[in-house]
Amino acid sequence: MTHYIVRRLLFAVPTLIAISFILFALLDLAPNDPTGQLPLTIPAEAREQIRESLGLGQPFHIRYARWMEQFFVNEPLNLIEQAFGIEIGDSESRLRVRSWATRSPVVDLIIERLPQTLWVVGLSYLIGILIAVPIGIVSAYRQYSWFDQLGTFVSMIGFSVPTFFTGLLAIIVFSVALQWLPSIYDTTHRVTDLASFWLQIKQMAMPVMVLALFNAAQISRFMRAAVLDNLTQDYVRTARAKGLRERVVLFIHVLRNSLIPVVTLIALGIPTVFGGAIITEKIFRVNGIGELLITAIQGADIPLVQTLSFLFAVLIVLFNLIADVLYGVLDPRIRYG
Amino acid sequence: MPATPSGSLTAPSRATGRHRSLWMDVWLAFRNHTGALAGAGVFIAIALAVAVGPLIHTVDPHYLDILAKNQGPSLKHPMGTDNLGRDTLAQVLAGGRISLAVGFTAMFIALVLGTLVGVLAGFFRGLDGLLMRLTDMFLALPLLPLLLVVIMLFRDSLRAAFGPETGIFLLVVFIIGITSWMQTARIVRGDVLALREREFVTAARSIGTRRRRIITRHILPNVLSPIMVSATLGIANAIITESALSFLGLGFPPDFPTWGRLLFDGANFISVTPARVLWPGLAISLTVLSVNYIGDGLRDALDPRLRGA
Amino acid sequence: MPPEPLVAVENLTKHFPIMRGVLRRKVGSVRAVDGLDFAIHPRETLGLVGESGCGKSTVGRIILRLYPPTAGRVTFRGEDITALQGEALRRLRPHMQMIFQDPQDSLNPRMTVGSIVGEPLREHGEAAGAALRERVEALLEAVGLDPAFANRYPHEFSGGQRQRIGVARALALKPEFIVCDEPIAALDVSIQAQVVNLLKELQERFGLTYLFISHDLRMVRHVADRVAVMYLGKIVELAESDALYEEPLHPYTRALLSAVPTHDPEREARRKRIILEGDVPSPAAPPPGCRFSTRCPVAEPECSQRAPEWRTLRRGHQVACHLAE
Amino acid sequence: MTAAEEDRQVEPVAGPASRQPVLSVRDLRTRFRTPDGAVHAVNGIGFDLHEGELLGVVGESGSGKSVTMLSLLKLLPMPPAEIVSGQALLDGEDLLALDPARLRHVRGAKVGFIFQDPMASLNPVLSVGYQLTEPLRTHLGLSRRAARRRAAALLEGVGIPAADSRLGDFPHQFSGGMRQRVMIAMALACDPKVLIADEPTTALDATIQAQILDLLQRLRRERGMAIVWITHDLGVVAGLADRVMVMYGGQAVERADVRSLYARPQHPYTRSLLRALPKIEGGSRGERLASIPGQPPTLVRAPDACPFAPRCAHAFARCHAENPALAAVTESHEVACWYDAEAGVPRAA
Amino acid sequence: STSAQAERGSDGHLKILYWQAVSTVNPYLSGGTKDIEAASLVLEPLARYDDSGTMVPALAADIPTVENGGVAADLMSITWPLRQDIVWSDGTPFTAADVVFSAEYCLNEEMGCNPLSSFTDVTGVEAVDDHTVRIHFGVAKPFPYGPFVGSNAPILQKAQFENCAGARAQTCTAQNFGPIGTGPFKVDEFRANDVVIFSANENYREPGKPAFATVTFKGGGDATSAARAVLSTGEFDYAWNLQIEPEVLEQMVANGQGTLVAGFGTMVERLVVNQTDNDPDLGKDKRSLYLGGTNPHRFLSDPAVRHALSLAIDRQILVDFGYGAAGQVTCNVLPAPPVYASAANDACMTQNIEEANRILDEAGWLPGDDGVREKDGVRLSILYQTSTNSVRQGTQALIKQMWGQIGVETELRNIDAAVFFGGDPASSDTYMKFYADIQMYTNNFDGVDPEAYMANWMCSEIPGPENQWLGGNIARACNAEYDALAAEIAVTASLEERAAIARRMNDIIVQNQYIIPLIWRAKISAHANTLKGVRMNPWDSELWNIADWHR
Ligand SMILES: Nc1ncnc2c1ncn2[C@@H]1O[C@H](COP(=O)(O)OP(=O)(O)OP(=O)(O)O)[C@@H](O)[C@H]1O
Ligand SMILES: Nc1ncnc2c1ncn2[C@@H]1O[C@H](COP(=O)(O)OP(=O)(O)OP(=O)(O)O)[C@@H](O)[C@H]1O
Ligand SMILES: [Mg+2]
Ligand SMILES: [Mg+2]
Repeated sequence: MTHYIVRRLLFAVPTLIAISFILFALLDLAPNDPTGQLPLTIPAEAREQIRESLGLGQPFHIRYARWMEQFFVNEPLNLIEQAFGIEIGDSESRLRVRSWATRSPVVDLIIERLPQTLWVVGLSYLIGILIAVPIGIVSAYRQYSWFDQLGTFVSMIGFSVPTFFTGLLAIIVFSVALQWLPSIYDTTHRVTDLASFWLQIKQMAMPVMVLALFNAAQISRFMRAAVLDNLTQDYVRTARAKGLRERVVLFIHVLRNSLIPVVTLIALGIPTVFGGAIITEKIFRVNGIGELLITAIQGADIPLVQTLSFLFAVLIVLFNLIADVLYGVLDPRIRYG
Repeated sequence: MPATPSGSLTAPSRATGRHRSLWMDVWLAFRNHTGALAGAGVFIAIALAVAVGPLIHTVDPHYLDILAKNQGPSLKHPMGTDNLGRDTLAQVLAGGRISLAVGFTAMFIALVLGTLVGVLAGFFRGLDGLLMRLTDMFLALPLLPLLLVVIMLFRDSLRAAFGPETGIFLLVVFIIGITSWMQTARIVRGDVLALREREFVTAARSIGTRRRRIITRHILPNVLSPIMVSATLGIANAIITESALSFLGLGFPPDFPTWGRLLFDGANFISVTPARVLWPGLAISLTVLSVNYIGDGLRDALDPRLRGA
Repeated sequence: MPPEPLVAVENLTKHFPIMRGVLRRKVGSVRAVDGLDFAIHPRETLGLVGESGCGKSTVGRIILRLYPPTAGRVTFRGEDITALQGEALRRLRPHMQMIFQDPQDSLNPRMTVGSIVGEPLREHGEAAGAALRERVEALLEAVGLDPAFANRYPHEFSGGQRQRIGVARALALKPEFIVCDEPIAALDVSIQAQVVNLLKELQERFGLTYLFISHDLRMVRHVADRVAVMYLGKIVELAESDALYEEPLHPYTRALLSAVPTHDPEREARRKRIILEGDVPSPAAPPPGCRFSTRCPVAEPECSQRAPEWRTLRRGHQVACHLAE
Repeated sequence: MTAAEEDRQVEPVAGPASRQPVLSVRDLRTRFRTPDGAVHAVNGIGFDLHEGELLGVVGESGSGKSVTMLSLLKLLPMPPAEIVSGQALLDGEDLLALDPARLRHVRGAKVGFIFQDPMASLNPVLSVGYQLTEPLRTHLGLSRRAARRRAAALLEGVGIPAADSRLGDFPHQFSGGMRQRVMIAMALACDPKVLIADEPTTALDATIQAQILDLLQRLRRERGMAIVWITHDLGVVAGLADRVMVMYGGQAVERADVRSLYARPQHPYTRSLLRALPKIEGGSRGERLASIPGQPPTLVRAPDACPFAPRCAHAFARCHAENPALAAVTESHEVACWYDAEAGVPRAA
Repeated sequence: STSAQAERGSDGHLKILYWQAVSTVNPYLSGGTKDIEAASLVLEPLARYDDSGTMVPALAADIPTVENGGVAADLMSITWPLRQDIVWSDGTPFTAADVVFSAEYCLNEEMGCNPLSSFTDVTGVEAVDDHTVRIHFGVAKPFPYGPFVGSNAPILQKAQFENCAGARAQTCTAQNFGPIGTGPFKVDEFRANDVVIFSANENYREPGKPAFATVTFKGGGDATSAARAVLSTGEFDYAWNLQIEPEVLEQMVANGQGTLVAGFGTMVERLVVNQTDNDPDLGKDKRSLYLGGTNPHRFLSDPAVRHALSLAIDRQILVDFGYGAAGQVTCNVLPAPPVYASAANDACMTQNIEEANRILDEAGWLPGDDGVREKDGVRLSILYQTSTNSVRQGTQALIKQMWGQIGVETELRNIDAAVFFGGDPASSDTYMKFYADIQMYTNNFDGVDPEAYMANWMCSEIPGPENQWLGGNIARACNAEYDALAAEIAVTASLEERAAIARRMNDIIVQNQYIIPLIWRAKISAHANTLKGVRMNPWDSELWNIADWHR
């Protein structure tokens, strides 16, 4: 197992380097210029100077190397310093990856955006799972029952209607017509007491609902398939032949096995939680990571796009690994294999 | 009891009567799947409407009748008009052509790529590691920034070469296709890995069948069922992705109707002219839904275990 | 027996690598087949028996060059075929064929019976068009199937009929030598006899040579002229069929034979059975010395230290056991 | 490195009529609803099982052996399976009429089951110890600790060395033979009155099969359990069973004392089956084996004729029109056939 | 609380919604209206424009004029007296040194100052004393109110920004995100591209103001949902720049939660007509470049065509479709203030297809087989581009159909605003490169004096490689008479005379149809009915009087 993890980690390194290179190169190719966003009044020499100060104008490989250094050395050091309040080396002159649009260090922007993304997108993922798993189980256990048919239908609807539409519908119903829920997410809201907690719940309700519906739709289909797969296995018959209660058969024997593929699927989906849900964030102005990315893309804020994209890639690779490890942990055949 | 080899010449009872081919079996099983059948019916209806509809409802989807803007459903405009007086039905029909074309073409690209990579990786041990790392890498690549860059890089050259509409069509289709082949590749590879250990493949080798033929004759037909299922999912996925692209302003030009674009443009008018969002929304959902049901049915029908005894 | 064997193997060895560790390095090997020597004479049936996983199929597949051997030599009609590759190997294919264990799995479910049986002919350019159809029909007839079945798919047939299709395919190129890899194991008792009869009939008709792999000792005795017994990658005993069954020399052969039930309750009640202790060791880590020494009821200290040599005792009865007399 | 060579003696078994049977099955009929129509998998099977008796059930693949036994404990997937009729009395209780809760107390506690495929029948993600203790804790209400102790003893009893330390292992860490032993230990956990073994050795090697046969024989002697042994190998039951039931096409075609069956097989199917086997003693080489022409039935047709008729050399008009019932030939031998094989003429009506 | 004695912050919380999020609070680093207006809550200029376009003192004690001696007679300098009662929100006094610093900060070539144009011709800024500042110009400036007037060039605190001069300006994140100011509010928290939280400045000079204790300045989303948040759901008090189809707005207003406010400044949506040849075959060195009149446009150089194009447009339809009350038909590029608005061009307000067709017929442009007019093998086929925006695309589609009626074929094209208005010299899609035949956008100017704005259309301002395409004469029209007028206005001091010259300049442009004005657009915003004191200001930040807002 450890061998396996080490091996996977070792393989992850070249993959990530390749990805970082592709991302860097592709975005570098894009016809963009940080000074493009500057006022037209700035003379050419000043533009050149700004380009220099942002580290452009160097040959490609130098810029790439510098970006790698910033990403892998400088920023982690800064994070460590912030976390422990210590100073490592000369933190003042350490080059940081800076956003072109706001001129702020990219990492600061990301950290600022993380809480709401994790709250809304993460919670919706969690709720999606909590809805999906029981629905999947019941659907499979009572295959072709009306519950199963309905569940199938609803989850397919959830899957097929774009979130920009469900989101708008939710706003029209719950904000405009009923006036129950706010349509705009307040990222600065702090939960201090029961009332503010209630407000937080209310403002998260719609984006979470819209996203959870989408997530639940997908996961419940997988859950159903996995349970169906296992219900027909011989060991289920063995368990029944031992005189176990149906509940025990289902929850201990079937569920354990069915969760193996689903848990890994869920783990693989977690990077998308960090990536935010661009459309939903945009509609409800959650202004999380997804919104940050799309604004950066539209504003051609290349360093921000590069960093975010690469961060996602790291997360995807990491959670791929975690999914595989989880698979091993849950499945003794692999754990001891 | 004298038993000659021909003693068992009686036909097996299953095979008595009418001859059934493989596809016949698939069709029979498919026919018994109510959901799939309904899905196929709806899908064919949509496809027909989109293909033939504009010949019957001959209003130009681009024609602006500013005096007739924001109208509700009427005989002249069965689905009403938008805020520029364009006929919604004509736009939904025209948009359907694009959306379905995007769905099918993107699915086709993804399928060809995925199958190719999957089969090569599964069949040739030497290529496996390399191709699977490539697949992993594509899975780890964040799509959105990539998409944007590709659009920025190639929009103009494609536009110059194929005109604004075909150019962006090729681009969108290509992007969706190239970013959604990985799942297919993984599934196909897994199946091929298992298939190449099956005895009928060993049998083919022992006969002296060439590798190319082993792949085309023995491997490919047997990975058909996951491929078919990927295909149906791929269509649905491409249609949804295209609408998301429209939402983010990365898709087709605004005067170029697609279902996703119509839904997006109509969203602001939801309380003025609800028909504007109702119909494209319904069209997307129904298509995706029907294609999903078809996929479910195909999977059941193509899997001999599920096909029943 | 004619002196010139049709197939001969010398020191035939196949080790499957076990890959582990950080860089998928080879850390060991499954010693599936470990240094076999035997020959098969024309028109003879050599039975190969042994427990599951002892390497029987692997032997068959190496002889047909479906696997390259790790070491050793395979000769066919006096020609060394161990290193043949590509087109040369393809040209050899028509002369040696295989019948597979699982009649279901060895037929491509998406091809018609006609194209399955006709595939070898087409691949080797032996026939096409109407001639091909004729040949296929003749083959189906030869194995006792209605030629009209050519348009049907394998799943429309019963196990026995499917196995006949497999036989027809193996016969298509008129081979001299056929490896029958457990051809009846997956069949019902009531069907097994049909297939065995067919194989024997074809052998007589076409002068075929068989390597008959099976774990059904009773059937092997019925079919084979000579029998080889394998245990964990090695042949432990090889003899004329009657000699082996009547006077087994190796303790493993004896245990194996004693485990075969007779279908006579009277005799069963009186029969002495040798019940072995323990499980078959893993071929990745075979015990030192004699491989059977861990389960052998008569083992002596020497057995676990020194591998017994391959000895010929009376009447060509060969055995690998220190204690055999 | 010990060798267990023993003289096999069949225990003297009291005559069937002398005692109440432990399990008595009457007219069991099970059907499967499929898109192609109903599959009549079991058509009126009945048998008695006495204490300490081993009943061998023989028949080819698809003849309904497993379905019969699974029906008794309703272990079939329902739907598509459906038990149309029948009675299965165990301790005076009709198993087929029990409500699910009561039935659970029978499963595992009074009737143990061993399945054919030892790998698929054990849950791959639960430890062997856990799976073994489950029935103990469910039926006997043992504490976790006590159940573990008992489980270790059970494993020891089926010949797994160092049982205590292996309770935490998972099924895949055991060899095929050991897994089957675990299955046996599990079935025996609550000391059931009846043990149903569904082809427990088919997946195993010859020498391992011998070990398992030996083990079960011993356990039966020690515990006086009644055993139903399903197999398709006539040889296996010959040395094992007290009585044998031969099944064909979802029906019992012959039911007899083991010696009587092998000495004087009555049904044409049994006879050809015995003849189709080559003799281990040799001498058959060069001859063709007697084979049974044709194919086993698919059971989609309603059981209104003798299922073996299409393949039977002696079949005559009545065989195709009427389904024969089991009828006694001697006191301990019943056959369902319109043809008297010994006399070579149709039976008198 | 309407009384002036009301306590500061007594009206609680104010929620403002800008659908473009604020990316920095330092207006010197951003040209975006959203950033400048957010900063205007904190930073103040010396003087600003009120809602009638009148200049009013802010940090200055008085507006200097030639009459009161504040502006030197030779027009070469201006002397601002500063208010003495001002303190920064951190309690330190505001002095002339801060003003001098702010000028130097912007004039530093390395920093990339955004409102640099406000400082045109400034040669030096000196602190006469602690509360007097004098700005020197290199030329005579009849209108010397460029620097520090209006919200785009406010005063920064020297103490805070001292270390952020020059190239370091870019990386002073803490300062740029939280400048200390003299305005009614101060920054509490800033989240780039998301939200700014302000709270009342305790040191604000006017007692009892502002009425609100805190302000949330939220960003993101789109105009429609911003309007919905104020007009339909009442979640927000103020929403900015609601360029939405009028029927959608109307419906929302009908909810009765809020009110629309519109202010007409100088914004004009116009078509710019390319006067140079944009044939792609010409290559980089010739395409859409003004080469001394040697490569005129294939057909747009014909005045008849330009005139016909203008006549064929029914501007009222465009207004009704996309603007409603927030737009008016106009035929001038300089529609306001009223003295500058020419009345000579009103004929274009009504569509006249017949006349347009007649003009084209006369000029020899005759319909071909496919109905498209052509002459000497040149077809009237137009590539018409604009930025991506649903109202603009609707306008494009309508105009395309109108031009279709006079036999002109149109291909539409839209480009993402970031690219279209971006200054990337490498991109071929910017409005400055103008590789299309006609393009559409809005332009306006800050303040009320049009001199600098009108100077955009001089021959020397034609974009090209020499000036990195930075010139303002996008149409590439060179007119000697116009250049002369531009030179004249630069030295004319009298307001009436200046107005007459400006009207003349406007007429030259629109009568030649170098630019075809379409719509005079208002700034349009919405506020909740409970919010009082909002006075829409098209000449300056619309939050200019936020200190007076109350419930
Ligand atoms: N392709 C392979 N890669 C690795 N190991 C293999 C491979 N094929 C066979 N083996 C191993 O080699 C050994 C011998 O296998 P083989 O299939 O020859 O046995 P067998 O005697 O035919 O068994 P059975 O009776 O089950 O068919 C087994 O331990 C098997 O696991
Ligand atoms: N789930 C099912 N649906 C339909 N038919 C079934 C199902 N399960 C079993 N059958 C049918 O019931 C019949 C009896 O099956 P059963 O499993 O009892 O045979 P068996 O005698 O145990 O055979 P084997 O020796 O192969 O185990 C077969 O014809 C089979 O096709
Ligand atoms: Mg084998
Ligand atoms: Mg069975």
